[in-house]
Amino acid sequence: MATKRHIELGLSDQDILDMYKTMVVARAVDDRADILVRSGKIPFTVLGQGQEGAQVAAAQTLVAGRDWVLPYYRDVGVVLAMGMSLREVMLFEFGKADDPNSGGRQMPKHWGHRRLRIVSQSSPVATELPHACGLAWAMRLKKEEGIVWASFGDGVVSKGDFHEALNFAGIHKLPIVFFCENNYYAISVPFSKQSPVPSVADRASAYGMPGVSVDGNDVFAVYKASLEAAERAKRGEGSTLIEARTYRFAPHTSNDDDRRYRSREEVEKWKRLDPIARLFAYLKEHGLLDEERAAAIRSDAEKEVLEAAQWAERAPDPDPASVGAYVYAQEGDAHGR
Amino acid sequence: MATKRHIELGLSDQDILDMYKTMVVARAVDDRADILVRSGKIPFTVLGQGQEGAQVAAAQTLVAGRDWVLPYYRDVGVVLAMGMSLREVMLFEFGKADDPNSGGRQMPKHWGHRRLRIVSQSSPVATELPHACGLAWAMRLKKEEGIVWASFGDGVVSKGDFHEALNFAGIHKLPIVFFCENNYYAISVPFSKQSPVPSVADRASAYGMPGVSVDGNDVFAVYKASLEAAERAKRGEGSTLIEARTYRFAPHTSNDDDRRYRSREEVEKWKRLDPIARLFAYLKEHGLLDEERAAAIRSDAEKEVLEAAQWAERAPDPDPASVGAYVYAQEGDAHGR
Amino acid sequence: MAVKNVLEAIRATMFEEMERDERVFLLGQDVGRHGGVMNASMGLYDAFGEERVVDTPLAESSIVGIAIGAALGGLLPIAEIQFGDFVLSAVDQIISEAAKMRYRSNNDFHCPIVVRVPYGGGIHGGLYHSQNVESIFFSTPGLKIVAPTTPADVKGLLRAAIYDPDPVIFMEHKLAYRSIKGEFPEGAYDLPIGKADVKRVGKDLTVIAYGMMMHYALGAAEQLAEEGIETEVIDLCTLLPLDRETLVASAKKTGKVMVVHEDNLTGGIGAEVAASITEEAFMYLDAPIKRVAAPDIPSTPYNPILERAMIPTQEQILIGMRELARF
Amino acid sequence: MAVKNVLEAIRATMFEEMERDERVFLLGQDVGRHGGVMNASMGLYDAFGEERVVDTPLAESSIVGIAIGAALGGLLPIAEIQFGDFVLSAVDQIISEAAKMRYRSNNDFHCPIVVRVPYGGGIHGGLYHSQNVESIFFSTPGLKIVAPTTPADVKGLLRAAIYDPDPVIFMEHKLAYRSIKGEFPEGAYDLPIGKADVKRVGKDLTVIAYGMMMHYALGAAEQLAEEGIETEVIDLCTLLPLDRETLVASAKKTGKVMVVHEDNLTGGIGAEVAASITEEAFMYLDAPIKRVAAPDIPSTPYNPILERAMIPTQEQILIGMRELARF
Ligand SMILES: Cc1ncc(C[n+]2csc(CCOP(=O)(O)OP(=O)(O)O)c2C)c(N)n1
Ligand SMILES: Cc1ncc(C[n+]2csc(CCOP(=O)(O)OP(=O)(O)O)c2C)c(N)n1
Ligand SMILES: [Mg+2]
Ligand SMILES: [Mg+2]
Repeated sequence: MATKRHIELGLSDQDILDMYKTMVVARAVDDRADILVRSGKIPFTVLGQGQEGAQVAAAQTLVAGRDWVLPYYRDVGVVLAMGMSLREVMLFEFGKADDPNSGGRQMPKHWGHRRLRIVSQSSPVATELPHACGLAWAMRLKKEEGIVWASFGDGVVSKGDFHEALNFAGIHKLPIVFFCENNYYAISVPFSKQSPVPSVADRASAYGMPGVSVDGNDVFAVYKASLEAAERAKRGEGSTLIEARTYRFAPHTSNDDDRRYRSREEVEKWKRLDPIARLFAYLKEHGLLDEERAAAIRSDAEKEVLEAAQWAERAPDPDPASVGAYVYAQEGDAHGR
Repeated sequence: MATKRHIELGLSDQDILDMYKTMVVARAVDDRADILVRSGKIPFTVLGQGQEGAQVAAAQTLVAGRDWVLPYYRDVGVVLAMGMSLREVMLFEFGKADDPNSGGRQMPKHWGHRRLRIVSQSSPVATELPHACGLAWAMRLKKEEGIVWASFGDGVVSKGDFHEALNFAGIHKLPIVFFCENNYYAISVPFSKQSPVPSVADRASAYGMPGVSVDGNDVFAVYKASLEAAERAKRGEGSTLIEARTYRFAPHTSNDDDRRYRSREEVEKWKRLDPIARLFAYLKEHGLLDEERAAAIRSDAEKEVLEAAQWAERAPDPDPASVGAYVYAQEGDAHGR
Repeated sequence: MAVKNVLEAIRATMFEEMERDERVFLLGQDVGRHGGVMNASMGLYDAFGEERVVDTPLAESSIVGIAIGAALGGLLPIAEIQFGDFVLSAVDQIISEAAKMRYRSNNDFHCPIVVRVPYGGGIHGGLYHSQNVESIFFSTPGLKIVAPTTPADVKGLLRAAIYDPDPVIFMEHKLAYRSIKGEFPEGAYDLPIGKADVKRVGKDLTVIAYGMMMHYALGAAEQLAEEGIETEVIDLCTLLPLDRETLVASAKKTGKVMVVHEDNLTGGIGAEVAASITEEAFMYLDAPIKRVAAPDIPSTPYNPILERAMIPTQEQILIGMRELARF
Repeated sequence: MAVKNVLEAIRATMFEEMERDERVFLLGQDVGRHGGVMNASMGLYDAFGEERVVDTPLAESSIVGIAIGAALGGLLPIAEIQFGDFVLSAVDQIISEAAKMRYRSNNDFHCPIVVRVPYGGGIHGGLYHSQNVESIFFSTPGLKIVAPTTPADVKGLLRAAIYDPDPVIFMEHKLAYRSIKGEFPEGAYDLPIGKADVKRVGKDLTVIAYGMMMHYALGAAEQLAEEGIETEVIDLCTLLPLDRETLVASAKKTGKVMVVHEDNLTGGIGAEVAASITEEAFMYLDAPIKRVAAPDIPSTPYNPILERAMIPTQEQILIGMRELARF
């Protein structure tokens, strides 16, 4: 029987089981969101099924409330791991008043949660990467511990802001982990029309930082690379660019039809590499989980997610009169936190 | 006596002597422009002394009217080599009505000359690099021969547009030579605060193109690299990023005081590497030039430049009523050339 | 004449012109095999191939910059911005480069590009898929901005934009894509850029609008007609250069003017419309020019209740018209 | 009180606040050892070191983006854009990110940055070192734009901008740097963002301006006083949010209003000023609101003759005032 990779990496049995659970819950969230759209209960969502392994493994190296986290719109696994509750996630799906991310103002999954140090994200991509540099600069001047972690897709690598941010991070050896979830498509544009080089990690040398490309559906490979990057950052040795090679099982968003640009064979091929199934096989091999308990984990997850969705559905909508609130600070707003 | 590098490179004695002359004339232009500012005859100029070797050697690989050329504000050597006359250059210095670059509308040395296929340049840097890609695309669709050549400084490498352009050029293997004149400063910002990597050529691998770093004050090294890049482009193998390591002897512009950020020792050190002096030494070694004829070349150049400056000074200013002309096309303007 | 919706009109017009003139080509994100996230380019990739229907990387500044370069090289590029909100990273290329190319080169170079900008709210797009970005470009001479919202106007002005020797921002209201249908003229149908269109003739008041608001204004005008008030509705069609002549003439005729836009009030195009008309027709005005616009909020929120609270409605326009008529 | 010019006032104010509050820091091109191409940060690098006076790479989008991130992290960044013309590549960060941070996060995050933007012509800067970029940002709620042009106003508003919890575009007219001198108040001197300042009281007409044009207007007002006409001159000081109250009050008092800016006419801030006043004071106006502005040309040319032909002069302002007074 193979050596226990999680133990080698310093993860306890409980850790790896918790990671598995989080992946399953993340999957359940997106499966539910998909149903909510199809049943007309919400107008829109973004789905990240297939990328949970990369997300949860990377987040496992972060400390909520200490590290600044800039997740992107597929990162349900990340925000759950950082401590966002299912009710909070579902309030966002329904765009309700108490959604802590945006109070129903943003499209679902444009995360933001100050207490968890999850930085508010917009839709235009790459703009957040210079923010990561600025957050790292603030930590440096304020002599705060911790790192900045920012995730993004393979398309984002083409944007000017990606370049300007990694350039600055490289010059000043900022404590940042740049985490690219390469699912090989930017909507319909294949990686071959997005990138002149075969791997996002090939970009790192231009910024004087290490570039690491890992199997994004292998939680251990992702965790190992993320841990090394985080430690490098904490040692003051600067940023790392990680490419997690993965795939989205679903269309780009609930508005997209991926049959226009992806063969079913390709999708099926990747589904056979489902990170959840792979982790289950490992856990089973090492006697940490069996079909029965896995089924229970799955059904518990579905139950919790459904409960959260039903609760969120009943939650109050924003008051139309609030549409004009928070354009500028009002008396008594906290400042310069 | 050493082998004749110019012959090895396919340059005739006449070619290399002409290149030398062009470098000397370019130097004389900037020396004169400097005097014109100091004597209050013009309000402003940009100086490129020290970079003529890189400029003239690179331009020697281009064909005026066939290749699209996007030179930057220090490239007097380039535009002279491409066929801009001294009078045209001086009309620009004086901002006169007949300046073919801009009719006195742009600051000096923001080149543009359709007949010579020198593309109009703005002040914001890097914006021209996506234009280079578009020009190459047009050549491809129109099945035109030739290449696109774009030059820029080391600071420009930090801009988002640099990244977006080289990324696109790399994906589509466009026939472009990206020529960086690295003089190690962006105004006062030293290369170490501009770039996380020691050479601009280190950026090329991120774009799947060759990166070549050469001694920019060695005309043969620059010519060789430029020729190889141009031929690669013509063979359809795509773009090349060339770094010509050089130095500007003068302050950033006539408004700048470089003593604030550069030691005199450093400037003196580079002046000993003056590309004109080095080429003279070579030509003398091979019996192609002696002090006397070099002095004559220099004084002829100064005479021609002075004549052109005096002529341009007397040339008419733009009619103030013309300030509103050419915001939009007027009847009869050529279109879609 | 065939009936098409606005989206079909855009697609058909691009198709016709790409067939007619091989200098015309399209570039943008997902415009190729996918046919565009708005489906505006469906079928073009198969018809014209990947060199004339170019799937670009995710990089708007270069999308516009490449279009500019291609235009300098003799092509007639159409750059598609996937959502107008994302044109903001291309502002430098549009304002510094495209808008100034002719002027800075003293007419030696010019920049015949079209930048297609899907804009506007009401589609559950939230803050970043709803913005009205026109006012950001409106103060830039050298640019032209058109915003047609009927299939016929789309054809006439998109053709004009493609062959216009200067850069044109072509604004497409996302809500109009499918909701607005009409006759699609065959063949060579051109409309002049820079002319407003009187969509409805009236003597009692003038309403000036563009985009979806123009359609709401037409609807409100019909309602008001039942009350015996005849409204003249002017569709700006071109925002820049602004057709002051048509606007002033109507203002002098009716003496009561309202301008409506979905963009927020402050700094919107309504300000220039109001200021220009007042300058030239002050003595003819019975009332101050009324502006109906979105409140000064950064963009349109996602939640449908908030979205509705943000975007001007036909009802609001009608109320405003009634007030003005009674002034 | 010491007398300083505008540039010295900016430098002294940044110095004072960086000494007072270590959250304040400066970033931009050449702001460090060089002291800035405008010399605005001379001495700061030696006083505060390279971590608080940061020489950035040549990349404006990241300069503003880094400032935004640092603000989210608890600092109070001042981002210097070397020339206002180059802020265009940072428009996305300013409009998509800074302006919307508070709104999109439902008040959970906010973005206290200052973006210093040297702007304006008359310095032989040509097309790309002369632009008036304010109108590009003026239509964006969530932003504040201030444009003080006296040393005292600079101190009061720069301090206010630094500690303002929302993003502030701080416009600095390059021609004012050395040409405008005045008293520099000691110590804690604050001015409220959002208030216009009546720089000269008059009863016959109102002139509203900002930047160098405000100084020309003051000069013209003195000339006109010799003809017995008393002009009220209002310095906007803050462009956004616009202080409509002060403007309307003055308009109601004098009944004749002129607005002046160096920016080109169409889509300039004068349009909103004119539209807003007319809406609220229509019945008090004896004449249409007059706008004096640059012609609609992409930017200011380099040749001094063309440059002079482009930029409004005190003479033009005076002539306009006279016409208006006689109306
Ligand atoms: C600047 C910008 N342009 C366009 C878009 C529209 N858009 C949303 S997601 C997306 C594709 C992103 O692809 P990638 O970065 O690979 O992430 P993925 O969605 O594949 O996870 C695009 C083009 C955007 N959000 N921002
Ligand atoms: C986008 C932009 N930002 C700032 C400037 C102001 N500026 C003009 S030249 C220059 C430095 C350029 O340095 P480099 O690219 O190394 O070229 P060099 O002048 O050294 O030849 C700067 C910052 C500019 N022209 N464009
Ligand atoms: Mg992707
Ligand atoms: Mg340099």
